[in-house]
Amino acid sequence: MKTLKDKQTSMGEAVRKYCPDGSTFAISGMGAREPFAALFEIIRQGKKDLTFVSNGVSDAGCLILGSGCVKKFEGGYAGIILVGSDSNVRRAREKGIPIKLELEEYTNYTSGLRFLAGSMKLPYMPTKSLLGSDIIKHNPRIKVVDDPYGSGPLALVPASNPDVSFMHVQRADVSGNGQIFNAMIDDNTIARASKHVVLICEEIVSTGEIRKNSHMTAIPSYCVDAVVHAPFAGYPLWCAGYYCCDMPWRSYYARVSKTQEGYEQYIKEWVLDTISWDGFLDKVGRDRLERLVKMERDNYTIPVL
Amino acid sequence: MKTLKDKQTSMGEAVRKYCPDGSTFAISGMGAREPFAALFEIIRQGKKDLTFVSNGVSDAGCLILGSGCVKKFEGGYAGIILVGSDSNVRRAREKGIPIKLELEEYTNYTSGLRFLAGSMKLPYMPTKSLLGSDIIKHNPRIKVVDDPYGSGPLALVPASNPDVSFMHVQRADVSGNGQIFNAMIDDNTIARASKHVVLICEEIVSTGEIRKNSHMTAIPSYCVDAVVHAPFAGYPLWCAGYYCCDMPWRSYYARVSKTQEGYEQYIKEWVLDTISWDGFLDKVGRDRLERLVKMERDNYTIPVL
Amino acid sequence: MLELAYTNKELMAACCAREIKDGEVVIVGIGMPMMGGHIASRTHAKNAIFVYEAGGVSPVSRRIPWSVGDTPAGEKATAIMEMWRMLSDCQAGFIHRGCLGGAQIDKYGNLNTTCIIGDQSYDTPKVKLPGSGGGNDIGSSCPEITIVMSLSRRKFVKKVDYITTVGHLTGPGSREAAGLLGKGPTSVITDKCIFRFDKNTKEMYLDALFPDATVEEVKSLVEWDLKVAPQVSQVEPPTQEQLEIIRTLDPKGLVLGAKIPLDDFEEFAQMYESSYREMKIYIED
Amino acid sequence: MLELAYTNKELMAACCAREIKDGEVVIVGIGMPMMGGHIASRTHAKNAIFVYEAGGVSPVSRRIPWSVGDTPAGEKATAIMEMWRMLSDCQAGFIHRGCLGGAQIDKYGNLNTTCIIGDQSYDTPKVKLPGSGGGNDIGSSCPEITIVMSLSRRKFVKKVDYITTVGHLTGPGSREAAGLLGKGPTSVITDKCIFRFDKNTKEMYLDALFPDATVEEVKSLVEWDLKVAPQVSQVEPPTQEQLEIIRTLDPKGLVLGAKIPLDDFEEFAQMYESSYREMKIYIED
Repeated sequence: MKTLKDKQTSMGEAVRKYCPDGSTFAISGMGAREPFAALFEIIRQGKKDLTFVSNGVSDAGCLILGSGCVKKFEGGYAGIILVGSDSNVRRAREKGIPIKLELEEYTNYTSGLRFLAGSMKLPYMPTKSLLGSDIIKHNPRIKVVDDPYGSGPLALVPASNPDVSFMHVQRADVSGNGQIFNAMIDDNTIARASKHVVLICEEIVSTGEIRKNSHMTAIPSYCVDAVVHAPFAGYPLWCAGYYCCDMPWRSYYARVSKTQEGYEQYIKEWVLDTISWDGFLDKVGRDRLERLVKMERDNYTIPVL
Repeated sequence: MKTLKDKQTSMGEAVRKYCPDGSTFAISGMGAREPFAALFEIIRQGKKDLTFVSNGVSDAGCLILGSGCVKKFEGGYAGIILVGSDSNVRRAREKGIPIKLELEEYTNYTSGLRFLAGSMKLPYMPTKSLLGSDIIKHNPRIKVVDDPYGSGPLALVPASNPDVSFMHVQRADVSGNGQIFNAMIDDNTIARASKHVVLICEEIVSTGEIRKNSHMTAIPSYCVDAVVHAPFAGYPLWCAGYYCCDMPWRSYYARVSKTQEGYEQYIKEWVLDTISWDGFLDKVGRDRLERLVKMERDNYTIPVL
Repeated sequence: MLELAYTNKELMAACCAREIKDGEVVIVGIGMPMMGGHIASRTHAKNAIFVYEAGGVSPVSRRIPWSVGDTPAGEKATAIMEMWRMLSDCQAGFIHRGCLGGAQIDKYGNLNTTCIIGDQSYDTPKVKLPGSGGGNDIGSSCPEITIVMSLSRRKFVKKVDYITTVGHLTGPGSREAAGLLGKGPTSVITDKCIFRFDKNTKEMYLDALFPDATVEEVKSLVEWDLKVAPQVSQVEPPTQEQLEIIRTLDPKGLVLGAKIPLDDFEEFAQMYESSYREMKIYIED
Repeated sequence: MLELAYTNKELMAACCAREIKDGEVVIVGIGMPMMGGHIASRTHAKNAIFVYEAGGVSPVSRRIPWSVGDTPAGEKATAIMEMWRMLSDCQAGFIHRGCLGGAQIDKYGNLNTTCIIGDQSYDTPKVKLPGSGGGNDIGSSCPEITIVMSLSRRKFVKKVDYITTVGHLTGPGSREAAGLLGKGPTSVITDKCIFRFDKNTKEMYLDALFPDATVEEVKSLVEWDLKVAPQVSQVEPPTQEQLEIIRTLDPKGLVLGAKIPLDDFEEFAQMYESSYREMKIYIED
């Protein structure tokens, strides 16, 4: 049962407990609220043979896809949005460096439908997307069937129920009621589809604070196993209301990761040697982070009624 | 296209335009936000051969089911919650008074799934509910099939796409962005499943006011055809943040409607002779309504963040 | 026999509360189950989460809900969602326990809330009932199901006229064969006794008696040949605390099913307003 | 030839904007389509509704979104929903127009954003591309599809290596036979010209030229034998207003695809902060 009052733990402990080698995992966000803090920890703990299921992923997703921790990606999109195409995934796919990445491709929508089916404990979800495309030809798990109600062909996509998902939200209480501001992506649904949920929040608030606007709770505590308070967990991407993305950092990472050596050097310098997420943030520089906070708070308006 | 700026109209006009004889319609709410104002107008206009699709309905739903306007009910529940079982539906079903009511029975969940399928333009939704029950035996539109992914039997429920739905919300702008406080029922989904949506609101607010909390918008304007500003449209049931339910009125109605004569007298006195919704409210008494407003506002806390 | 300082309806609500374990997520319907939930949440199950099918999770209100979709069923909730999503959360197994009622029940706990057919037909029934509501859905998928209904020979029948909510269907293995995810009902709380289901035969048996009830009386109120536990225990009376909660929340007994006419608006308004005042003691945060 | 006071990328954005009609609901992706939407929403299509697949409807921000899921793509939106819901709204037909890009396109408007296979294989491609994203979904279901991509012989090919997003597939009737709900692409905006699709043959043809482009040049940049309209019209240059909007929103040309290194944090912060100030003029409410 997932209703125990205080579920707070450390990221190290959460990753150790809920993401053993061979796990299937998912993450929150897309271009925002991607949980770098969790993925850094996965790399630090040297996880192996993971399967990563997603809809679309940007920087954080691409970072982990090139790490060698992940053997297979099931999803709709992986690229460093706006900054440039991702070199990690290209290397892993085109050259098998550092390991050959298996792919099971869907689209952003049909990836969401897989989580929707999973969240409802259904085996599949039907759709009118995908039909006629080569996505179906290269993915034997998508079935095209005749609609028994007579609407013609339907594509069926299989449910996804990840072993664990790392969900990054703005606010949560200690029992794991998580509130998301701004774009939801598929996060209400992914959390429900996952066997275990590690909820990562920028801020811990009281349950009374959560109750002030029940409609903002994307993830109810009964889905959540662990709560990790990790400010800036989505840096260098956005976290609405908390910080702006750091474009120069994204540019820097995109440039150095163009080669495997550059990527490995980045991982050594910024992930392994910093020891912890806080160590990484210290090294990035607290002034820089505070500037991003100001840039976001000067602009984003916290939702009110 | 449904994006024109100002979609305000009167209830009379909306019902005339979007609910001709023979239409299939749905409503918002369940024990709260049931749009009496729209159903009174349907009765006043003497509509015929309507099909009513719903999940579960309480007082307002039962009122229209006994009116003779509706020939068929597709749904999961119809009863005057807490006050007593509904006599209208009993008469229509047991004795064919005033007309024989056809039934196509589902459950609250699987009715919601029908709207979910409709909202996605899919022909059906699968479920693990219903299996083994007599609901399936008496409803030939529910198909039991073998899951092609191997999970065993699945019940499929057919999509519902009502011709029109009457959706009662707390606040809306003139283009039809509707915000709901408190229980959502299936209203985000029903609006999307409907070919036309008549949005009925307690209060018209500016679009700027809507933007202050985007997360509260259950029904986006691109689903909406007409906006009707009708305060107390859900009386005598609840409308969270606006008024408390009027239990003595519900009791009174439940008692008089025990006989067909009593029901008809109620319709004559309170629906037909009052001419308009405002006429009905005047006759109920504005002091009484204001007391219900106070009872609600003293207790319900408007959601904030 | 001692004079009872409580009604059997009140004991029934207390029994319903006792079925609920601390930490569980429980979906409660209107009336008796809702009262059971409110008692439990204020006594031994403060960490239980109560959800309503219309979409409210763990609401805190100065008023007891009268329906699953009204304001108090969502007020100050920790989360609000659509009904299909809540019942999907049920299908997915997040909701540990459901509390259901019914008009007819058989020895396997199959429930009828659709129609009493009698010697007529489904199309022209003797009595049309409100229908499944969320009953079938909750009964199909929740791991634990508590059934709550008053005991009478008219209700506890050999064969229900219509299976709205599947119990143990036709006995061992039949639910699984039908493809259902939940395990079926675990107990039946009545105003005379508590029934449970045999692990092997899946058949309902008498497990515990209310202080004023006897085995013979219960057997006479059940249409089939009722099985009885080797040791029938006696149900503990409600505690003072449980009674206080019931009477504060529902001074007129409306929620527990007393059909008191409530026609006077002023009386209603004052009753509700005074319940707000008394309820204040239970509000957290 | 007159010296152009604008770049072809800017004209491309203006053309993209012109495709959008007032009152439409338009789903826009990153980069050029997003800029087209921003221009349209501030000029001739003030009543159009712009939505982003990550869930924001009609946001109003002092910053242009850089991705579909970032803060500006949801800020002060009229509604926020999950991505599957937004793309369901697309499948259901509520979104009239989608704007898509691609790495390869054929004469039927089929798009490849998955991989360049070359003489290798899907499993070991020459170039791995990011994948469908929402492209396949939008292309499958939206009634009107505008494709936006720069013109080159490498991109406008006889046969795409992989059909990620179905255009007119293999010609008349083939989309319908596949079971798709939308009607397929209607136009292709490039940095040299505009293509449209023949109603009968569903084949792409040259419809209008940019001021500095010729029919021969365009034909040389297309791998197949390109059809040309009987009367090829000339594309109007961007208006002063359109240019002002583009340059205010995207002073460094990042959104239009200029790959300017943006490595200096202070420069970035100041650029963004100054764009907030200038953007203020566009904020309503």
